[in-house]
Amino acid sequence: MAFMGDIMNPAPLWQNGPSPGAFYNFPGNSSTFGPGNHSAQEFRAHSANPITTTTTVIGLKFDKGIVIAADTLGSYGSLARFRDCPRVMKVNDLILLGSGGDYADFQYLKDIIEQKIIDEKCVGDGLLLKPRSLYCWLTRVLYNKRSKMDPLWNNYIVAGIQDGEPFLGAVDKLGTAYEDAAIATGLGAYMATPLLREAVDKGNLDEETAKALVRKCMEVLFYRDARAFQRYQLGVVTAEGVVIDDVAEIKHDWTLAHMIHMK
Amino acid sequence: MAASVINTYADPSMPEWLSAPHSTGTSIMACEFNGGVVIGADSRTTTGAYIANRVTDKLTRITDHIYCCRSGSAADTQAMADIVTYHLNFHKMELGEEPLVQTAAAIFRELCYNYRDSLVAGILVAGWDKKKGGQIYSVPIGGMVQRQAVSIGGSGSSYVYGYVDANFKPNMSKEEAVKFVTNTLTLAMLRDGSSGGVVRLGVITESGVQRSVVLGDQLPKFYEG
Amino acid sequence: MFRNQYDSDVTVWSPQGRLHQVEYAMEAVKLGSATVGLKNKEFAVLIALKRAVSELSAYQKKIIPIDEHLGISISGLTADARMLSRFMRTECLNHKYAHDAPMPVGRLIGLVGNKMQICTQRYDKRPLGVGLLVAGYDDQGPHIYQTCPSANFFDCRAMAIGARSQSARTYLEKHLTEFADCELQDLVAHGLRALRDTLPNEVDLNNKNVSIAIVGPKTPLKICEEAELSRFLALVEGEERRGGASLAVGDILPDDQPPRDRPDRPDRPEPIPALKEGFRLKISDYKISM
Amino acid sequence: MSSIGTGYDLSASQFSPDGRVFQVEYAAKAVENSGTVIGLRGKDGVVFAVEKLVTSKLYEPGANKRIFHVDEHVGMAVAGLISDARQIVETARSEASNYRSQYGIPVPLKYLNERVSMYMHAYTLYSAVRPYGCSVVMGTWTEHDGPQMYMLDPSGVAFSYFGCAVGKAKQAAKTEIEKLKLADLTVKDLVKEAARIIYLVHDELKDKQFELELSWVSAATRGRHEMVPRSVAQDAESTARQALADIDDSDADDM
Repeated sequence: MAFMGDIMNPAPLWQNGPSPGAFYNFPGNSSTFGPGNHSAQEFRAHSANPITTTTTVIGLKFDKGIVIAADTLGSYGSLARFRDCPRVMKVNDLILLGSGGDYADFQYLKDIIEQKIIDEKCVGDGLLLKPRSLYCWLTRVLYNKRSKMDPLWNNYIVAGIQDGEPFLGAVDKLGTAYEDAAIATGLGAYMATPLLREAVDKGNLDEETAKALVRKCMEVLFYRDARAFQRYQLGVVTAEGVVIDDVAEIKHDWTLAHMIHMK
Repeated sequence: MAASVINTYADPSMPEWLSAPHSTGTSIMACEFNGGVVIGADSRTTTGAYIANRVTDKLTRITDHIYCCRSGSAADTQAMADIVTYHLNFHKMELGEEPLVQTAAAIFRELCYNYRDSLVAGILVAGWDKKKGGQIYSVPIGGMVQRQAVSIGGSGSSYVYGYVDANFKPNMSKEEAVKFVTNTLTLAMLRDGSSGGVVRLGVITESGVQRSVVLGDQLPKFYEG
Repeated sequence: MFRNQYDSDVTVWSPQGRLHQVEYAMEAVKLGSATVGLKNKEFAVLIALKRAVSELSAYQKKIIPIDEHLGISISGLTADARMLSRFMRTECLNHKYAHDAPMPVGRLIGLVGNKMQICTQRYDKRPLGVGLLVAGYDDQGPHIYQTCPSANFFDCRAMAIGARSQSARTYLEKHLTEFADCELQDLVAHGLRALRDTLPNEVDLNNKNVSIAIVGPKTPLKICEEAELSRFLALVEGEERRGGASLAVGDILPDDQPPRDRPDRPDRPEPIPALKEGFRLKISDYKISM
Repeated sequence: MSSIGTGYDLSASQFSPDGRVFQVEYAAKAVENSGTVIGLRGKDGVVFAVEKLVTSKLYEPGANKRIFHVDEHVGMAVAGLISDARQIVETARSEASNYRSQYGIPVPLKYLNERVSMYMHAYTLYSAVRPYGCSVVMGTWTEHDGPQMYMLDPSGVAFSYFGCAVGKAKQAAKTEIEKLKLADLTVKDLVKEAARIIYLVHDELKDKQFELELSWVSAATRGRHEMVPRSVAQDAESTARQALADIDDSDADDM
């Protein structure tokens, strides 16, 4: 089973060079550099699929900041099992983080990020982690985990203020990362992105318009995503700081039902 | 050996239910009331369709004020309960006071998460501590943790989510809560072939735990048409 | 053999609560030639005096670039400094790799301090015999830090370390209030004057024995080459010098060390920096220092 | 110390004939040479004050601190070798962090104290290392347990205190602290008292310059350890200076 050692210890990027993720002490890394001495016994079949899952998370850039939203349902297969799974998280006064996918993995990473912020507060030099830094760090963590065949089964949206400018980026479970003015994950990628892009292309989005649009997207998703839920969180980050509203409830509209002629 | 494990996941011709995570043959429940928590479980242990034990106790003591309701593999959950008990005893020694329910839940979660690919365990951690009173934490397969006012678990639970949603009230009296738990578990046991036997109960309050059992022939009666 | 029975190991406390080995390591810093660091509201500047070991050797490098936003100037054992600079470079690279941003200066110094402390507490190690002046620029503006072999470090407005650096510090203290608001040119000029004060009368600064590094906003660390060096040197050329180098070598004490007498070392010559063209000291004069 | 020079005082792993470990006592000496640190535990929180001796004008004012955050809810003030103390701070931080990740809640100070003391004690057992040359004071406030404070020695011994002082002028400071009715005072009062005591015990002849560092953790800070806000600190300092001037005046009158 020699080939398995190779899975645990990806080959160096170049001759005698570092292997993917060998540079830094990321969560889930063994602290040692270079190829470790994992034996075959240590090998486990790694998370083949997510268990308790959450669905879409949406992020939209407007002129002075970013708005992000996600509902609070933790699904267990098709069972709507946990109805209070908040997954829009204030990282610090500059960053909002939203997550979709496996909720256990999100909790795991959330604890680590929270400790990162405490560590930073302890240093007490007044410097704050910036969104681009967290975005980069997340990319490294997620890519590292997937390189060990043990991905964190999540999509993350990092929203924040980078040196005065709004920043919005997404990272997926493979460590693929990109920045955009409008991002939606999960089913939202199919149904919300077009709505968001349309508004972005028109330009001049202000906070209220952006919020209204995101709320509209949450409503659409509630109608069309079987894993969506009527309660959701909405957070806004601007230069003034981070605000996460109390959990809001979608007002559904079913008048459409009358259009169908019942025989 | 490890190779076979991987192949289970890699083989596309396998039916999904074979490799899907499953909680086997149990109905468990925990419910907050105004002075603590009530926990309950059925008593059936199955090996396939055979009932290996018809009077099992799935409510396991962690400390005097913290219990867990176990579902999933009996071996896995027993081992985990033993490990957490060990941890908390040690922690109690270091701390010189009773550990918190949250602490117990955090250790269960840690185990569940770190070994999520090898353990089959869905656990409800319930208990009482002087910081937050009666609490319930659900630690399902996958290793997340969530505090809930009422929680159900195990294969039987799927049949009674509606009953629980319809009948749970915050701040019940102890008697109301005990009745609610007994009814819910009875209903689950009636519809889930892998659950059955007696209903075992525990009431955890500041003064500790009070255990009781409702025998199979004394369970409340419901529509059985 | 030993000066006293408590100074043989770094793991031995003296009855007065002192660590002689650490104190001796602090002395090593004074063997290196002087270097000055200072900053205004935007820029941090390092100015160092270089020595040549012999007529055939090049001038010893004193300023080591660490990252685009950070450089160090060293005094003491060069090899120890190289070890530290390698560590600092690695940390900066790692931070950039993981966070897509330059390492904040203060945090890097914290790591260096913690690394250096380890070898002040173990039998099988010795303290690093080098002092650093660190000039860096980050979101909080320019920084000058000083690190010591005692693993202590200080956030400074200006500082000088190395042989006869007391004279430079005297100059810096005297002009301290002027630095914050002055222009970069004037800042460098102040640094050069401070450095010149450490020289004996017969020696002067020239573009061979001086190194200047500048870092600031949108200004990646730049180590000035000859032409630019000459321009800076011209700023202070021909000025009347303040009474040459004072012989006082008393170094500042870390605030956690008890006051003590300056160890007298009549047996050891004051190291003298490389002199004017055509006048160099014998190698043997340098056998102790770098 | 009659055993000085007998050779029994050169290693932490060696007892002297009369049963003492001199290296640990010598390490404690290093602490006594440092600026004074006091910790006061009042009704609703804990206050730290440090007399930070400033040995050069060239240092950035307000930098090079001697009060640290260990976790959101725990503060640590240190006396002695600052570089040694930073290692203790690091150890405490990682203990606090480990506790959080294992148990999902902030570390209880009692537990943290136990762990850090064990760590410091370990350095008094072997000849290959030396004992730490620092003492630290840790404090916190929690809803459940109220204010708590511990002081740790280089020997690895730690006690819980209502008021404690360590460093150069610990005797004088202790005398002053003993006059206070700590259990009745709020952190607002304690900040003033702490500033006054530090100004009082500071020896102007021996140590010219110093900076006063103040921090607190209390019900009012919602259990977070914070540096005392500048305005409050300045207020406390000017009151302290005034009190000192008054004493000088009355001394002059007596003559």
